[in-house]
Amino acid sequence: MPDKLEDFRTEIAEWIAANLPEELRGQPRNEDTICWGGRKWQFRSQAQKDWLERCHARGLTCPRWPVEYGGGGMSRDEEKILRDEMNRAGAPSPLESFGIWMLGPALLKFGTDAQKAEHLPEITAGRIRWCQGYSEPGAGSDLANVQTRAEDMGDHWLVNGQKIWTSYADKADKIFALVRTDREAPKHLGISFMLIDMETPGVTTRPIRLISGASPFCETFFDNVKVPKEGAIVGEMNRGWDVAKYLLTHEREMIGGGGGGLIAGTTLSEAIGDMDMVAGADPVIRAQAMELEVDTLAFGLTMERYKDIAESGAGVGHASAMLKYYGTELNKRRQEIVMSARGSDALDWSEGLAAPWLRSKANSIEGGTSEVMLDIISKRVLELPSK
Amino acid sequence: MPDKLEDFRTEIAEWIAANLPEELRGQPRNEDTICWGGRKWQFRSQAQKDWLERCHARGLTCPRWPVEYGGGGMSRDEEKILRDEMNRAGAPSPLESFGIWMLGPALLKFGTDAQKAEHLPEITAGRIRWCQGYSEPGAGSDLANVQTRAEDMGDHWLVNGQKIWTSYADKADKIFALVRTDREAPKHLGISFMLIDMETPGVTTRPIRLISGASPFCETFFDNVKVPKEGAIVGEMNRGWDVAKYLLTHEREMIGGGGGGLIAGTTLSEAIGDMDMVAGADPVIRAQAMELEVDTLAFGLTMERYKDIAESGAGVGHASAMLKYYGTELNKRRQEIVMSARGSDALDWSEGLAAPWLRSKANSIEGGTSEVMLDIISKRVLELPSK
Amino acid sequence: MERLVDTEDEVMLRDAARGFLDENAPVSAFRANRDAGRAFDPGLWREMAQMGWAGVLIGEEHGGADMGHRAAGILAEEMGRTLAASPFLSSAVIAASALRAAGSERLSQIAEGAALYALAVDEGPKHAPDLTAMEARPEGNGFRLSGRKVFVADGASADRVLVLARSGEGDEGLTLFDIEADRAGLARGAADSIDARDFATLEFEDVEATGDDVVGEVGGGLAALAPGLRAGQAALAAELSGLTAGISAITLGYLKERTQFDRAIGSFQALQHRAAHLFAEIEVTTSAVAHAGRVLDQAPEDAQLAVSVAKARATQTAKLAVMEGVQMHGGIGMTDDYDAGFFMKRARVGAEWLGDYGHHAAIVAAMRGL
Amino acid sequence: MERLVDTEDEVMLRDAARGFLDENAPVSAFRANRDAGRAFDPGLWREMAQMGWAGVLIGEEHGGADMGHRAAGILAEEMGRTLAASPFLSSAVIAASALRAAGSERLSQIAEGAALYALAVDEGPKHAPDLTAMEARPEGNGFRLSGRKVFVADGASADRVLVLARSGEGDEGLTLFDIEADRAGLARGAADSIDARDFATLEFEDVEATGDDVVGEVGGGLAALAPGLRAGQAALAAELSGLTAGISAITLGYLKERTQFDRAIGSFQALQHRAAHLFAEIEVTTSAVAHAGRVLDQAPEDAQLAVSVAKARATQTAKLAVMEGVQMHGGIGMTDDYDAGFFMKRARVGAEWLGDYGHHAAIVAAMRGL
Repeated sequence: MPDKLEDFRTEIAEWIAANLPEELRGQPRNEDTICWGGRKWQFRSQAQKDWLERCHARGLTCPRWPVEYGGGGMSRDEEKILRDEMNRAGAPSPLESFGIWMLGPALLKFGTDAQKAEHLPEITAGRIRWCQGYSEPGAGSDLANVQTRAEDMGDHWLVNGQKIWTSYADKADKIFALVRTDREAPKHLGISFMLIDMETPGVTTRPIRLISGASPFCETFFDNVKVPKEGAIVGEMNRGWDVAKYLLTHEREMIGGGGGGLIAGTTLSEAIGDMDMVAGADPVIRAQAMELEVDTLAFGLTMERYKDIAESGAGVGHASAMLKYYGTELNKRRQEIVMSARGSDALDWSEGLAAPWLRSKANSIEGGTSEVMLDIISKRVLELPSK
Repeated sequence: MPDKLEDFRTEIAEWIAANLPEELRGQPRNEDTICWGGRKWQFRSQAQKDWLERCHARGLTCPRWPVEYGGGGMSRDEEKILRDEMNRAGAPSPLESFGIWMLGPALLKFGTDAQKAEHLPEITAGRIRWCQGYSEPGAGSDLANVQTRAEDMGDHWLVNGQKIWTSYADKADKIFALVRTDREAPKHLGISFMLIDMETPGVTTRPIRLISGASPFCETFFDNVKVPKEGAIVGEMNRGWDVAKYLLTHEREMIGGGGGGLIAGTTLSEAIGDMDMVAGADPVIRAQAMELEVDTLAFGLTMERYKDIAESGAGVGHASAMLKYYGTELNKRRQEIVMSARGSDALDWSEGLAAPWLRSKANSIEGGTSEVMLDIISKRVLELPSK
Repeated sequence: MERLVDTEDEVMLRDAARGFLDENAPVSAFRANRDAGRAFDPGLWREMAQMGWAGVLIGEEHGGADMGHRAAGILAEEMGRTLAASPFLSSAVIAASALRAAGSERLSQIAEGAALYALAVDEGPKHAPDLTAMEARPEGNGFRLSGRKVFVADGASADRVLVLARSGEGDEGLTLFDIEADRAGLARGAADSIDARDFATLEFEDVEATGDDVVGEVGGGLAALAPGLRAGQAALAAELSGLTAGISAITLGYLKERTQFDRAIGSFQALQHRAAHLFAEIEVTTSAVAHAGRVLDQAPEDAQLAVSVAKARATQTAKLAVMEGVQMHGGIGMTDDYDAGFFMKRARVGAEWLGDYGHHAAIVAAMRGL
Repeated sequence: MERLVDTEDEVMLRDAARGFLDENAPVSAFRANRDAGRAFDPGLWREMAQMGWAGVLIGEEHGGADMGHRAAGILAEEMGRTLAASPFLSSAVIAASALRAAGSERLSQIAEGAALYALAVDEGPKHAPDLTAMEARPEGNGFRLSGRKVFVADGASADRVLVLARSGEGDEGLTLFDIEADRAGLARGAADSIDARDFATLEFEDVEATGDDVVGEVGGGLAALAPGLRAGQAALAAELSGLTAGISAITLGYLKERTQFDRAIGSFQALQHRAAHLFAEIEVTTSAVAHAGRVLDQAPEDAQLAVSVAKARATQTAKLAVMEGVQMHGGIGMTDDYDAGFFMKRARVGAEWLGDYGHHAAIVAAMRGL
C-alpha cells in the first residue's frame, strides 16, 4: 500500500514536471493569477489556459470526484500527495470555483443522475462559473428567513426577490440559490435549492464596494425571472434547507480549513519580516506573534485531525463550526499582528497589506458569523440547555 | 478655601505625628495587623488599642460620618487629605468593619434616629462588629431569592433559615440580614432588612474552608431565632430590597474602588521583583505586566473620576457596576501575572502568594458576579433591549 | 489638580464643538472629502480657526485663545467622534506646543490658521525619534539636511515643516528645524493613506538650513520636540477616544434597531456582555485621556506618564471598538457605503502615529520600575 | 505519520486506563491523599506498574511494555482527568526516556515500579537548564556536587535523582548524574506545594559522584537530558489536557444542572459562548498534544517544535478552563469542599513545571524564524 502511494507520488511529480508551464511556477496567489473559469473568463495567459486544460484532462481540477464527470477519482491519501507535489513544484491551482467547492458536493450528494451529468463536467472543465445565492438583505445570519419567492407557473418557476453577498455574481454564469417555494410553510420549510442561469432575462447584479476597496460581492436582483422546471431543483422540493445546511457545514470546514485562500501561503515570519527590526525591544508585538504562531501550528494540526476523524467515518458533525470559528478568528488576529508589525508602512494602500487586513474582518461574518458558530457549538455539540 | 485645606493638612499631619504609635508605622496590611473591633476582639497589641481609641476620639474611624455619632464630619477633600497623610506616615487604618462599609451607610440613609443613635456610635468606636447576611444556599447571584423567613409573632419575629458567604460571621457580634417577611408577595417584595444579635439563641455559624485554605466566610443558621421587634427592621417593612440594592451599589463602588484591600498596597513592580530576573528574555510575561500596569493606572484614574462625578451631584448610578467588574477582573489579572512572574517560587504555600491569588478568584463572584455586572451595564446603562 | 469631570467652561466648549461639527463636519463630510481625494476642507479649517481652535494652545499675546491641553483634548475628542479632518493636531497642537516652548514668532500665523505645519520625525515603520538618522551636516553657519522622512501627517499640504535631524552623536546630537515646505531640495510625495488623510513622504536632498531655522538649541532637538510630541500624543489619544465614542454610538444604535431571528440583536446576551465590556474599557480610557490633558495643563514636565497611559489605552480601546463595531454590524459593516470602515481605518492610523501601543506601554513600564 | 485520531489499540488503552482510574483514583482519592499529607498512594503506583504503565516507555528487554510516547500521553491524559497522583511523569516518562537513550541498566527497576526517580534541574523560579550553576567539581576520577536544586518533582519520595550540574563552561559544560537520593551530603526538604504533590528542594554539599554515575557523556548533560525533558514536556502537556477535560466536564455538568433566575445557567448565551470558545481551544490543544506524542514516537530528534507547541497550548488552555470553571460555578467553586480548586492549583503547577508558556512559545518562535 505505501509502495503504491510512493509510485503515485513519483508518477504525479513526473507529470507535473512535464506539464507545468515554467512561467506559472512560484507565482504569488492573488486575484491576478487565480483561474476562475466560466463563459466570460479571459485567461491571463496562454500558460494559464494550457495548465487548466492539461490538469482537467488528467482529472486534477477535482481530484476526488468520479472520473466519469472529469474528476480524478483519487483517494484522500492520493489527493494529499497531489497537493504536496503541487506545492513542492510551486504549481498554481489550475481552477478555483464555487462549483468545485459548493455546488459539486451538493450535486454529488443530492443531485439526480441527469443533474450530475449536466453540471459536473462543466465544472471540472472550468466552462461554467457558479455563484451562491443564500443571503438576503435584512436576513443576515438568519439564513432561513428567505423572502425570494418562486411561484409555480406550470412549466416554469417565476422568481422574484433579491439576494445579497453573492460572490462574483457579476462574473458568474449560473447561480444556485435558496428560494421560497411554499409561502405557507414554517420558516425552515418551504425553501428549495434552485439552479438559475444568470443570463435569464430579469436577472441583474450590482457590485458592493467593501471597506477594503474591492468588490468581490454583489447584490443580485430577480425580476419576474422564468426558470424552466426541468432539473431546476436540487434535492427534494421544499427541503432546500437540508441542502443548504449540508453546504454550510462543508463551507465551514473549507473556510476554517484554509480553503478559499484563508490560510495565507506565507508564514508569519515572512509576512512580518525582520522581527528585530519591526518590534525592536517591544515585547507586545513579539508576544502576540509568538502566541499566534503557537496557535496557528496547533490549528493546522486540528484541521488534519478533523480530516482524520472525517476519514475514519466517525463524522465531525456540528463540531465543524469550531473550525470555521477558530480559523477565521485566527486569520483576523494574524492580519492585525502583521499590520501592527509593519507599522506605518502598512498604512499605505499600495503596500497591499491593508486590503487583506480589512477583507479578513468579513471572515467571521460570511458563511455564518462567529456568533452563529458559537451558538451551534453550545447547543449542538455541548448540548447546553435553551431554557 | 485651599488655604483652609492646607491648614487642615498641617493639623492632621501633626496630629498623626503626635498620636501614631511608632511600632505601627509601616506595618504590612494583612489579617495579622488589621483591627476589626467588636466584643470578641483581642487587640494584637496595646499600640493597636491606643491607635483605635485616639483615632475614634478624633473622629477618624469614620471621617465623613456626623460628629454626633463619633464620626469626623469631614468633607471629601478633607478625607482625601487625611488619607494622604495617613499613607505618608505609614499609618494603618485604625478600624475596618462591615459596620463602617455597609451598615453605617444604610442606617444613615434608611435608619430611624433611634437606630442611628443605637448603632452608629458602637460602630465608630469599634465596639460592635457586624456581618452581612444576604446570600443563601442555592440562590447564588439571584439574591432576591430569599428563603430565610421571619414570622410575625406579635412582640417578636421568629426567624428560620440559612445564610451563606457571611464574612467573619463566627467573629461578628451582630448581623444585618435579608429575611422574607411576606411569603405571598412577589420575589423582590416581601423582603425586609433585619438586624439580629448573633448571641441570640438559635443562631449558629460554621466556617467554610476556601480553596485558598482560609475560612473568611461562614454558613449561618437560624433555628427559631426570636428577634425583638423594636428597631429590628431598617427602612420600610417588606422593602428591604431597596436597602439591599443601595448597599450593593455601595459595595460595588467599594470593591471596585479598592475598598476592602482589593487594590494591593504594593506596586506591580514590587510584587514581581526584578523583571529582568524573572522574565529574562520572555516577552510574554513582560507584555502582560506592561499591559496590566497601563490598565491599573487608568483604572485608578477612573475611580477618581467616578468619585468626582458622584461629588458633582450627577450621580454614578448603575455605572458603578463597571467599577466592580473592571476592578475585580483587574485584580485577578494582577494575581495571575504575579504568580507567573514569580514562577516556581510562588507555588509553595509558605511564600504567601498562592493564597491571595486563589482568593482573588472570588472577587468576580462576591458582591455580584461579573456576569451580573455586565447584565446591569447592558440593561441599565446601555439600555439594550431585553427582546 | 482639577477634577476629572468637565468643568462648566469645558461642558460649554464641548457642546459648542459638537454642535458645530455635527452641522459642518459630520461623517458624510469626511466621505465627501475621501471621494474627492481631498485630505481636508480648507474652508472648514478657516471656520475652526475663527472659533479659536487653531490657537487653542497659543498665548493671547500671539492671538491665541490659550485654552489649554484639556480643552484641546475636548476639541480633538469631538473631531474624532465625526472623523472631522483638519490640520488641527499637526498645526494647532504639535507645532504650536513645540514652537511655544521655543518662543517662536510664528505662533500668530498658526493661531490665525494661516500657517499649516507638519512634523517630520519618523524614518522607519515605527516611531522612534531617538533613532533619527537624517543628516544635518554643518556647513558655514548653517546645515545641509539630507535624508528621508515617512508618515508625515499633513506633509503634502503643509506650508512649513518641523524636521528632526542628526547633527551629532547620541540623544544630544539631534536638532529640530523649522523650514518652509517649498525650500529647494525638499520633495514631497503624498501617500495613499488608508484613512484618506494627508500623510506624505519627504525627501531632503542637501536642503539648506540656517541657524535661524533651529528650534531651541542645536543638539537640543529632542528637548525642543518633547512639548510638541507630548501634546500631540495626548490630543491624538483624545481623538481616538472620540472616535471610539462615535463608532460605539453607531453600534449601540444598530444593536437596538436591527432584528434577527425575530428579536433585536441587542437582546442577545452574548452581544450584551461584549457591549458592556466595551463600555467598561471606554470608561477607563476616558479617565486616562482627561487626566493627560489635566497634567499637561498643570505640570507639563511630568506629563509623559499620563500621556503614555492615555495614548496606549486609547489605541487599544479604539481597536476593540472598531472590531466589535464591524463584527456586530455583520455584512453591512463591511460595505464602503456604511461608515464603520472609516472608523476602523482611522483607528489603525491613529494607533501607529506618534508611537504605537508597545511604544507607550514601554514608557509606562520603565517609569513604573517594570 | 500515524493519524491524529486514536488507533484501535489506543482506544482500548484509554478505555482501560479510564476504567481503572475512575475506580481506583477518582478525585476523591486525590482529596484523601491531600488530607493525609500524602503526595501519592504507593499501593496505587504498584498497581499501575503491574499494568505496565511504569514501563510504558521502556523496551521489552528491560521488562517494559514499550508502548511509546502517544500511549504515555494517553495515560497522562487520563490521570490528569481525575488528578491521579503518581510518580508516573518523573520515573516512567522523564527518567525512563533519558536513561533509555543512555542505555542505563536501571531501566528494569523503573519498569517494575521499584525505583522512583526525580529530575533535579531547576535552580531558580523559571526552568532554564542551560543556566545551570550547580557545581560539579572534578576530584580524582569523579566529581563533587555542590549547590541547590528547587522545584524537584517527586524529590522527597524518590529513590534516585537525575541531577544536572556544571562541570565546565557553556552549553557543553553540563553533565547529568544519576545518584541515589540518600547519598551523603544530599539533603532534601519537601515543599508545601499548592497542588499537594511532592516537590522538594535539594541541597547538595560536596556530594561524591563517580564516572559511573554520569549519564551519557561528561559535558554532554544537555544532550543526555533532552530525551527525558522532551518526553516529560509532552506527557505533562497531555496531563494538562486531561485536567482540562476533567474540569470542563464538571463545569458543563454544572451549567446544565444549576438553575438561577428560574432557568438553567447553561441557557444564558453569554456563558454558552464562553463555553463554546473553551471547547474550541480544547479541540485545538487536543490536536497539538496528540501530534507531539506521534512525533516523539516517529522522529524524536525533530520533536521539540511539536512538544513545545503542545506544552504551550496545554498550559494556556488549562488556565482558561480552570478560570472559567471556578467563575461559572460561582461561590461553590471557591470552596475547598468542591473539586474545582484542585484542578486550578494543579494547572498552575503544571504551567510552570518543565518550562512555562513563554519558555515554549519562545522555542516555537525561534524555530519558526520569528
